[in-house]
Amino acid sequence: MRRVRILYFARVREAVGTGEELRDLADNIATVGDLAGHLAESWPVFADRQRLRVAVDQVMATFDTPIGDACEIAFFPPVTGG
Amino acid sequence: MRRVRILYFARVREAVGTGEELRDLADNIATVGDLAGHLAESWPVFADRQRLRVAVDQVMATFDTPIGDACEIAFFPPVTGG
Amino acid sequence: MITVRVTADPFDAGAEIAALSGTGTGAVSSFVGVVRGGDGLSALTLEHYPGMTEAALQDLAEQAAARWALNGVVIHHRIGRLVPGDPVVFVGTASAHRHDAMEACAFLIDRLKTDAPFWKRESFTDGRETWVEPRSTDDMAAARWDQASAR
Amino acid sequence: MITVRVTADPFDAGAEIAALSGTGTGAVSSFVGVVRGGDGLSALTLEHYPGMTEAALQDLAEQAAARWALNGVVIHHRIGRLVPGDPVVFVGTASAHRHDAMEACAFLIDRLKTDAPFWKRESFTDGRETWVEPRSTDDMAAARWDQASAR
Repeated sequence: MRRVRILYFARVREAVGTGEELRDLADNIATVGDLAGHLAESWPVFADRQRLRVAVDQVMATFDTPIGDACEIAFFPPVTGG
Repeated sequence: MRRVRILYFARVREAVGTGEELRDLADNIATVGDLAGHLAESWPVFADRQRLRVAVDQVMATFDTPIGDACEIAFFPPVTGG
Repeated sequence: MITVRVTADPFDAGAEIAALSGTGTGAVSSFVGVVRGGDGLSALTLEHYPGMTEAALQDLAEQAAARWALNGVVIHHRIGRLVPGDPVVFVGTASAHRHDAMEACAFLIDRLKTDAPFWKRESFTDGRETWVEPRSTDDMAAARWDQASAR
Repeated sequence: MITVRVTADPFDAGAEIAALSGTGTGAVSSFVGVVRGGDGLSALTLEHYPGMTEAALQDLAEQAAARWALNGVVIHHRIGRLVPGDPVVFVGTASAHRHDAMEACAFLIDRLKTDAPFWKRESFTDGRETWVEPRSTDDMAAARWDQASAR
């Protein structure tokens, strides 16, 4: 079990109902994709990976990125700044 | 004979020693090139056409441009603004 | 000189350009994005990812500085609630060569739109609120800088 | 909205950008040329062709407005004596689309360097005075806008 901070932004934040939480990850959650799959059991927004982006410790990542010792994982829609 | 105003700018102005003059053009001066040829008899700066630009009535022209009824002809080096 | 700022406050484009002009440079290129009105839009609210945003913009500025001969880069992105006509983002670049300044500026705004964690929510006069959807043209604009031939 | 000015006075880039931002536009692109120092340069003196200069700049602005979807164009070129660090020229464009604004701005500064009757004389600290020679790279930069493929 590892404890990580999970952040949600924009449409994803609204779907989850909170902007951040601390979670203990089960040992079978090795990648960002594993975590998204776990969260998709509660919220369908995590199942639509075409419209979901991820960052690990504040760096853009993919669903294949291992979580390893990361302490902050963020899920959000494609960005629309500028 | 037609009377035209001739303007000189930058290096050409310095070579001629004046910025503008009125001149009566002989009837055998039909184009800007004819006028440049005539002026080259007095000042070599008009012989180096690679480094000479012309405008007729404030519009960029070529040495083939007919003078016609133009009232203002300008000679100057390639431009260097911006 | 790289300056990156993410604030709710407006920026002073004239002061930014003056600062970039003072870097002993010959050319300053800048871009300002403005909230466009119409279709009943009353406000735009910009959410971002504090910490990551600044790091992503700094990274983009460093990529630009590595790719073009630049004397300075300024990126100032606003967050919070803005109304039509408000400036959203300032990107400025300084270089001895105007094409370096202009290309780097275009690179920065194109990449910022796909690589920096900002999200826009639109509020309309009829009470509707919607998240702005990303545009595929923005992805294409950002991707053109991946190709070596784009230079 | 096309504004063309040729004056000895400095311009206010911030005010120009604010005016362009007020045209209901989404994107404002601008370019400022600055007198570069070094090599003992003490001053730059800009001579121009009164009357033709304004007409040539107006013509360039109209060409840009015909080619790109623009809400506004501002060109302000200074004349007279300037020193290193002084801004020489401001080119600003406003459009709903950022690439239109940026391309039109690049077009205007490239073409201005070959099509508008300005001449620069350099004064050096050792008393030398020379006319700036045109650069072939400027001709090439201006010519790239002739090709339909440049768009």
